[in-house]
Parts: sequence; structure tokens; C-alpha cells
Amino acid sequence: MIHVRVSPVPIDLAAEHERVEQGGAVATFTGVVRADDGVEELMLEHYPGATEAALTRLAEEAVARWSLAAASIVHRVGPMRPGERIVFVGTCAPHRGAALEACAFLIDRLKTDAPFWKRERRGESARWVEQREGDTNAADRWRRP
Amino acid sequence: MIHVRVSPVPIDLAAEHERVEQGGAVATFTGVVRADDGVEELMLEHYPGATEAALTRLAEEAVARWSLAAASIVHRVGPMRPGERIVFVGTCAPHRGAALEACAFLIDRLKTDAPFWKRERRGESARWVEQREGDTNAADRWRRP
Amino acid sequence: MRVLYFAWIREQIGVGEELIDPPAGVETVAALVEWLAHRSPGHAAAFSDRGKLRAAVDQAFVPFEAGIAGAREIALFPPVTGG
Amino acid sequence: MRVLYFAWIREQIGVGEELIDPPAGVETVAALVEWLAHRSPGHAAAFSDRGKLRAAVDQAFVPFEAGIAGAREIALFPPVTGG
Repeated sequence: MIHVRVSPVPIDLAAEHERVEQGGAVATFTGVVRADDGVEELMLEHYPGATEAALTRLAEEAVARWSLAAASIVHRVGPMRPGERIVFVGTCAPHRGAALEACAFLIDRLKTDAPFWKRERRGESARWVEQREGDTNAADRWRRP
Repeated sequence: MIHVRVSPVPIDLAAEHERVEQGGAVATFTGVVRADDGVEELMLEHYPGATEAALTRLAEEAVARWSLAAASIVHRVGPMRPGERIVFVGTCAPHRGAALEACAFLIDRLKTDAPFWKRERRGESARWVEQREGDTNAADRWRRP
Repeated sequence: MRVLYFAWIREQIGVGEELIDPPAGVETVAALVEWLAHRSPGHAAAFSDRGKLRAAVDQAFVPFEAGIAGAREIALFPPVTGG
Repeated sequence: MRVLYFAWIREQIGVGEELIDPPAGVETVAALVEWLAHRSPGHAAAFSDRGKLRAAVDQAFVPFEAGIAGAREIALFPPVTGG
């Protein structure tokens, strides 16, 4: 089961978890807007069509590589506040190793392979977030043979 | 924030997730009774007192090693049915690498370090589950320097 | 062909989308960017640091040396920062 | 001292808990198991395969060579299978 959604609607954790929960092992990753660095609003821009295609390709790759029972990626777009969920990744497999690894793979690769851009607003000043070198390194480790 | 609970009450995923969700990255692992191998009931026995102490030690070790904002372990005991949640592990950290690794650490080590025992019932026959060699190997990888 | 801009590339150029008809010699993403840079000071500013520019042809990420023959949609944007 | 049994060790012995007073020579977990094995056929059966037996002294997992002097609570059980 593959599920991908890009939407301005807040992420309902319980509903998203149940969607992937097919017995055995479920691993999830949730990104939450941090409140500790003065950001008042985070704006997520994306490339409609290309985003969904990229997320679907990633989910399909994870399902094939780890024989998952389910993989889901939900990414929020538009404006959001500290404490709100940006992204949810959920995987389900008969055993935990596959679910945990596939979950890490999906969030690492999403960071470099899916066309989203973050803009942070603090008071009157807004700035586009820059890609972290650590993100490309984290994604690259899944490309090693 | 460390939270540990051993209880016969069903695990409320949304409530447990919110407990650890302190901004940044949240990783979770949930074990669910499988329905695909004919098991009708799973009985979880534990060693009261020693279990809570073992889980608390693991959570403390994870918080120290990965500088977590939160770590929670909830383990169900008593009888349960296929589809029900046995265990929930949740971690929260500023960045995803720490949250994901600590979550894998907790569930791997819980499998070997916490005194729980599973008994499966299929029809009239009940059997105690045997420890898998893979579980001791998975736990051991966190002990390497 | 349609060209799309995202994030601060879009902001510097001032529009999110243009319909363009590049001349025959413009055969790669790199050449297209070179050609687009002359359309306005905003374009020039947006494309001034090619190291911070990424591209997709028909919704698939590609390197700058990729060809654009037959492409319907080309997107230019900064490194992605989702998740 | 109190000795606790869990899972199939408990089932084979027939009780989950015993109050015991081992003689002076019984100084390690291994010696205690040896001594307990003579209490009943159930004990002997439960402890017949030491490879499938684990121990905790005062709620901390220990190897069989661990001492039991001063211990208040000793638990004997099969390898754990939680999670």
C-alpha cells in the first residue's frame, strides 16, 4: 500500500498512523516546526505535480527495497506555525528492521529529491532556508551499493 | 523528558505521540500483533518493578547518548488480539538523525534488556515465543564503540 | 515551452511562469539559463550564482548539461529544503 | 530470600514465587539453580537446560557466576521476548 499526499491541511497523526498500520512493525517520522529559534511562521512552497511524482517514486522504491506492507508520505504546504507538523512518513513491514530503515530512507531522500522550499518569517523579516550539507550526505548514504 | 509505562490498557497512539512531540524531529516505533500466522491471542508476561527499571535505564541512556528532548516507552502486558499494539517507542530531538537512531536503539535494546515474555495461543495450543538470534545481534550493534 | 520558477528564483524574477520560445542554438538547460539571464535584470540576478540553481525537465530533476529538445515544461529553482 | 519464576519456568515449577533459605555453600546464581533443581521434579525439568535460563539479582540481569550474598530477590526466567 502506497499513500502520498501534499496538502495545506494539518496532519492528523492518528489517522495517518492507522493508514499504514497493517500488523507487525510500524515506524514513523514526523517533522514539527521548531519554536526555539524565533521563527513565527514557516511557509512551504512546492512544485505541484512534480512533488507528488517524486514522493510516489520514493515510496515505490522503499516498498520494493524493504518489501514493505505499507509506505505513506504526507507533506504539508502553505503557511504554518511553530508546533505544527510539516511532514509525516510512515512505514509498515513484518519485522522492525525493514520498517525502521525504510522510514529513515524516506525522510533522508525526501529532503533532497522532492521539490519543496521553506521560507521562515521572524517579525518583519523573511528568509529562504538553505539546504544543509548534512542533508545531501544523509541522502547519499542510501545510494551506496 | 522521559516517560515509561507498563500497562494492560490499549495504547492510544495520538496521545503517546503528543507526549513526545516537542518540536523538531519525532520518530516512533509501534509493534502490532500480527494476524497473518494464525495467532488468536498473545499474552505478555513481565517482571513488575524490574521491567519499569530496565525501560527507564534504556530511556535515560538514549536521552544522554543522542541529547533527546523526549523519550517514551509504553509496553502493554496481559492478553491482546491481532491488530492490537504491543509496544510504542517515541523519541524527539532537534534533528532527525538523533531521533531516528535513538528510536531504533530503544526498540532493539528493549527486545533483549527488558523482562517481558510472549505466549501465543492458536486454538487450544499455547506456546512461549523463543528469542530470535537476530534480536540479540540487533541489540549488540549498539554496544560497539 | 513553459518555464517555471520557484522560491527566491521566482521572487527575483517577479513571475512564477513564462511561455518562452528559445532560438535554435539553445539545446541544454545550461544554454537556456544563459539565454534567460538576458531577459531582465531580475533574471540576471536570479541566475547569477549557478551553484545555487537546480533544474527539472518535464518534472524530473536533471543536471545542467541535460538536453531540452522536445521538453514541454522546464523548472528552475534553488536547492530543495522540504521535510 | 525470595526467588521469582517467570514464563515457562514458572509454569513448570508450578509457582511464581518461593521463600528460600539456601545453605552456606550456595554462593552464586549457578549454585542456587543447582540447589533449587533438587526441590521437585518440576524444578529439575525447568532447570534442565541452563542455556535457556537467565537470572536477575535484585532486579538487575546478571550472569550465572554472579554472587547472591545479601540478595533479597532472585529471579529465574527464559530469554526475554518483549517488544
